[in-house]
Amino acid sequence: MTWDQQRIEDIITASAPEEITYLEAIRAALREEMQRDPSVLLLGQDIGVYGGAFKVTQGLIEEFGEKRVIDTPMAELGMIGAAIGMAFMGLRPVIEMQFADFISVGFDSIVNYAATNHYRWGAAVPIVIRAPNGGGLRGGPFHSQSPEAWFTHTPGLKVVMPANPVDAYGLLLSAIRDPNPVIYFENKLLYRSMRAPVVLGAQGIIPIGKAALARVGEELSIITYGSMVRESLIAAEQLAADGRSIEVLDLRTLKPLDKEAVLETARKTGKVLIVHEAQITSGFGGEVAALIAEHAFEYLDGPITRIAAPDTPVPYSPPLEDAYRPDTAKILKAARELLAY
Amino acid sequence: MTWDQQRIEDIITASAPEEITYLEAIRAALREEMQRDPSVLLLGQDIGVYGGAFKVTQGLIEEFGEKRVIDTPMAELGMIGAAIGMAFMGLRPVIEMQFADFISVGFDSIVNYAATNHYRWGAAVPIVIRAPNGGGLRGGPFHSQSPEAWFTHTPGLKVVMPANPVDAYGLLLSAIRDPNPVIYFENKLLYRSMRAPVVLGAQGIIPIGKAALARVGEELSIITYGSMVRESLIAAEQLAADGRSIEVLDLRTLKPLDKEAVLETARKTGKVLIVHEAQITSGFGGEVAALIAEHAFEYLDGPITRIAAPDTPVPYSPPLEDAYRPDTAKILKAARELLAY
Amino acid sequence: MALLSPELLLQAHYWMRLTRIFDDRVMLLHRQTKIAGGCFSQLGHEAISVGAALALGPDDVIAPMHRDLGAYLIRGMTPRRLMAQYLGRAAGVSGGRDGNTHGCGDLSLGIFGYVSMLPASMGITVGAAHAFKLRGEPRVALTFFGDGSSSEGLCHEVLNWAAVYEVPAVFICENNQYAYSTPLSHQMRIANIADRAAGYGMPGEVIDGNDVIAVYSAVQEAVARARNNGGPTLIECKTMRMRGHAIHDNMAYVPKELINKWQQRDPLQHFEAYLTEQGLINDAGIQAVVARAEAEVEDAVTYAEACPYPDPATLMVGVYA
Amino acid sequence: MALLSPELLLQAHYWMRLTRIFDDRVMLLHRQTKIAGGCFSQLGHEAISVGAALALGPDDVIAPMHRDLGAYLIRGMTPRRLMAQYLGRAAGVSGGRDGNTHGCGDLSLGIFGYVSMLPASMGITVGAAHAFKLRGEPRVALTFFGDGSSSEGLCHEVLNWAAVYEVPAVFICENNQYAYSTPLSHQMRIANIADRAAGYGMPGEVIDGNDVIAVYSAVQEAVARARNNGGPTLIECKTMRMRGHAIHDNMAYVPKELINKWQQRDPLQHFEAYLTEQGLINDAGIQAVVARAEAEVEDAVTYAEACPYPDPATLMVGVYA
Ligand SMILES: Cc1ncc(C[n+]2csc(CCOP(=O)(O)OP(=O)(O)O)c2C)c(N)n1
Ligand SMILES: Cc1ncc(C[n+]2csc(CCOP(=O)(O)OP(=O)(O)O)c2C)c(N)n1
Ligand SMILES: [Mg+2]
Ligand SMILES: [Mg+2]
Repeated sequence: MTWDQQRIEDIITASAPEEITYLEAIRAALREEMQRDPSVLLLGQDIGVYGGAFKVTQGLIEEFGEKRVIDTPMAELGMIGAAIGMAFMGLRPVIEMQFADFISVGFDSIVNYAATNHYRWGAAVPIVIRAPNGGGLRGGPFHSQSPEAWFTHTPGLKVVMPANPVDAYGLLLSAIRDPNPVIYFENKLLYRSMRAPVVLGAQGIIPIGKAALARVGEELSIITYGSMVRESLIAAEQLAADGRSIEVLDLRTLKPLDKEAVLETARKTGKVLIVHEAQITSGFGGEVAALIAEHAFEYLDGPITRIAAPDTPVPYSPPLEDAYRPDTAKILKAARELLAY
Repeated sequence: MTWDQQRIEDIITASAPEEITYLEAIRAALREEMQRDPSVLLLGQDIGVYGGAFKVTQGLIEEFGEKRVIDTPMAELGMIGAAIGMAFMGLRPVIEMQFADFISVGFDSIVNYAATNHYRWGAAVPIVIRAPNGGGLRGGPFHSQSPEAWFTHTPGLKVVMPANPVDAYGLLLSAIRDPNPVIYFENKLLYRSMRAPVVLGAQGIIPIGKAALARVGEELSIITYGSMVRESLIAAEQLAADGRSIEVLDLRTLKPLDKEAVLETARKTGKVLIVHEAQITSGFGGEVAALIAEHAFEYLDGPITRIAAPDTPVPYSPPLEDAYRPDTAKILKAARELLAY
Repeated sequence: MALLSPELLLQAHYWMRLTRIFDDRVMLLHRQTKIAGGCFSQLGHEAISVGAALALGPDDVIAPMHRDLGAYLIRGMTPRRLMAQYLGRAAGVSGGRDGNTHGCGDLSLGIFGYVSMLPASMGITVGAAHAFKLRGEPRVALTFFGDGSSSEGLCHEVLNWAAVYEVPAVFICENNQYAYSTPLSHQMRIANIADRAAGYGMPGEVIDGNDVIAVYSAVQEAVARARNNGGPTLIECKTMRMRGHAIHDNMAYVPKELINKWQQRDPLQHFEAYLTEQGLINDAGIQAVVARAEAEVEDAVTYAEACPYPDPATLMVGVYA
Repeated sequence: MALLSPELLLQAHYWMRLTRIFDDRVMLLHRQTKIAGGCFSQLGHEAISVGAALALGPDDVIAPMHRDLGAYLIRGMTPRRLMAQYLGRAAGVSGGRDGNTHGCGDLSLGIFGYVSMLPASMGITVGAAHAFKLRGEPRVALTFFGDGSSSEGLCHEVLNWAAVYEVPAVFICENNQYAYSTPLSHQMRIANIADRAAGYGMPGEVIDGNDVIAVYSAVQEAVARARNNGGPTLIECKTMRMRGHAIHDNMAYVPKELINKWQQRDPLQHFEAYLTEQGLINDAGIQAVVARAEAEVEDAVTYAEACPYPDPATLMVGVYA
């Protein structure tokens, strides 16, 4: 397919967007970028013939060949280092971590090389690291993590965390086109459980650094991202049935954070509930709370409240994981308390 | 020397404590623990004959021999893994990272094995990782970092960060005796630039998890830790000259955090300035701010303010590093603004 | 090659059967959605974990991985505890905190639990062996790693560390032709992972991982060397993963012929034929072993299914010692 | 062994002299407290970086490390820029953001800057080489690593990766007997790091790192092989670090005899004796080279000292591209 044909197809698709899953949206974004830009290539374990542990890259090796969909040995630190070298030579590698949990093994290449390089000697590092994160699937302590806060603390990285198929698609386009290293957290629970009509092609792009109001409300702001947006929206819906008006801000990008949007919703409602799937202590919610407590202090009508996982590894057994995991019920409870404050 | 002799010496020492540097305090704590407990041993690069990059372990190989002061190959991930295995077999390894900055290379062994193990199958991991951190020494981006926030987010770890020789000594005793993995951040700038009389021996122990009021005041609380305690105390002193009363809380332990102490000082003064050397975004200050904004909300008389490094790598050149680094002047400025609020 | 007593041979047979029957049952329970999350099959690997674990002494320690069920069993982790673990029950080894054989450690049995990050157990193992060396104890530490794990940096750091300090450790590479879907040809340009041992200055050996006698003999020799201050050994067991990487994987990527070839060399059938040939067992004897193992597994399932799940109120317990 | 033209030999001599004189001056400036932080000496390593860098073509890329000053110079990083870098000035390669040769990269010169975490540059290098391979470009990527770095997991991952994908890369191990204070005997139980190449399925070679002709020849051969789709090579240069690890280190831990032994084999004196013997240079010629190099370094210092420090207002600039 030529570039022009693709554009035409896009426009057709755009006019009547298809319902696709979150996972399909990611795959579609990879395809879109690989078709558009021959320098885009994929690296990861089992992403070729097997199509990846979650089948996100299924069909791509057939379409783009072994030189652009590269099955790697197990060597995360080396793989990310290699991706940086490829990026210096003009390629745009998109890495799949088999699970976000394994990013700890490749950690140094990310936080010390990829993140600092442009600042130090001006060479950009356009790489994307796709990290399937999150629990609720009985994956246990090492297949359920949400380690975004390690990366939001690291200058030079960008961190995105889409909450729906539209953003999954559009943010991946942006991430691949971005000249900086981007950690793209994709939520495993949403992979197949969430569908939406997605405008494909360039029109579907979502800018990095812009939050989205997922629901407009007046009395309380839920500020959240990733898998917890859906839970929060359900909670807001239920509260609406009780006649309460809840705003839900989906951060979409954690770094650079859309501070304006955060402060605006906080100032508007005066009550803030921050929700994330990761453990609470030193989680990204702390940063959001701190910003509000400093810059929207005068507007606050109640304590800034956080709902997040407790400070334990993600447990495996269903009753434990359910107790561990933030969800609509826990959000509802906290929101009601805050509304009553 | 027998145990009893040692005790007697301790008591003598305790009655007239010697002035020693922060670095000497660390060395003294290592000696104390190695004398007391034959299962304590040291692992690290160049810590033997060379005495370590900063000479913290100088003399210890002569005193305790090669079996207890082990010069390792460069292999941080393996070294920390090995330390865990030693700990399972009843030893108490104390690891020296040559610089805190290199902890990223051994990251996975810490956050995924050491931290989760007791929760998963009940085997304790009594290891200490000493991580010389901090800037101000023109060390550049890779010899100046303060990466504590990566670890405060990880359940199962303890994180301590002494601000003076007394705490450096007493917290290291506690860390070595603790049955959990403890990351012990020791500040390089304080190594030789800070002296104090230190009570040696068991009486000198400082418990993990307890903050200390470094200065009592009424109008504003500076909550800080590590190298910034000294800067904050100087600022408080200068403000006292202006007739202002500043409280300084030295957290000492970041994880588990002494929440009571944090909330108490916030409730008391109603104005909180949080100061740390690490970069601001997603730094540990966010956690402190969030706790206060949630649990001391009604007591606040002003925005919770953070003074921390900007979101860049630690730059090398003196004018850049000076601009980067939080210091007394920056603390003073923020404190005055907050006092005037 | 060490001469194995008839008792030991029959023990090995029992453990291999138990391993296989337990594993088949786990697969079934997973299909019945009684086990949540992922599950790794042991099929084809039974000779390795059984042969290796039998070669250890009671004070030795072991860090089994995800295809080493036999080692857990031999070291005294009961089918009941293990089944409760698979079913996420409070009585499981990890009390429901970790899944399948992850986190299945028990220091009183000399077993280290593993994490998913491969090959983290190699680090733990070399440290335990180092502790033995430092204290002059005649104990050995043993662990396993896959062909896939051999590409990880940690594998290198640990093998070098073991050699530098001459620690009493035995490293067993289970080369089962694949790391998940990735064939050896995408992982390395050498014929034998054991050949890397020379690059560390330690002995390396390639053996038939489907022959429990070969495994036992090689490991026993390595263990004896380690115990006598002879330092570490790397043993590569050639084998084949006979099911998908994990239960959801139909391994369409594996050529049929390869599976067929290795099916001819099934470690259990091979061993039973040998035992029969040697007159150590007959069909009835085999049936008796099968029946005994099946009964144990049945008992374990009954027990585990009756066990309560962990109490959510205990969620925060045990993060710290 | 490749035959080197007289021009090339004289070039090599010039670069080695420049490297040494520049390095001596850096040491002096540090003692004069004009350079802040740490500094690594090049003494004894000049033949390696110079020999290797000269063997590359203009489109090849290189990731020099902390003892490879000669490579930066040869690739076109001027003494002025480098000296401004050492002095932390705005005109330095990293604009004062990074210190000494850290972060001294310039893609227009085909040079990758390094980070302290060793041996991170190996990862970058194998990736660049992989890019050449994927695009079918006749280009080569080359990097250096120390004996100490050889123990890091990343070294293994990268060498294996290079072999698996048969990328056009050359890896040069500078075995200078020590990693900081740690002698080889505490780092490995083998005689030659290059022997590990066999464990990856790539050629490995041990050469005299104090002989610039040997270095050039070996690297040239490896580069030619890489360029002709022959894949990667590991070359181990035996040498000795003739000063402390960094400037503050008096290396009391190094036996005097070892230093004396290697002093006899100084790469520059050795090479000058050879050139003289071959009639390619005489004392006056050497003096002329020294004078030229000294003038360049003097000019660089004058320039750098006159350069402004970076403006603190630019602190936040460049974190993102
Ligand atoms: C560091 C790390 N990266 C990726 C994974 C995901 N993963 C789990 S098992 C596996 C393949 C392991 O292959 P091998 O080591 O050969 O063991 P096998 O399963 O074949 O026995 C992969 C890639 C992991 N567990 N750890
Ligand atoms: C991952 C990592 N760990 C530790 C260090 C600290 N360190 C800096 S140089 C060095 C020794 C390096 O030895 P080698 O690789 O032999 O290089 P040489 O300096 O001898 O040329 C060490 C331990 C580091 N830079 N990176
Ligand atoms: Mg395998
Ligand atoms: Mg060296």
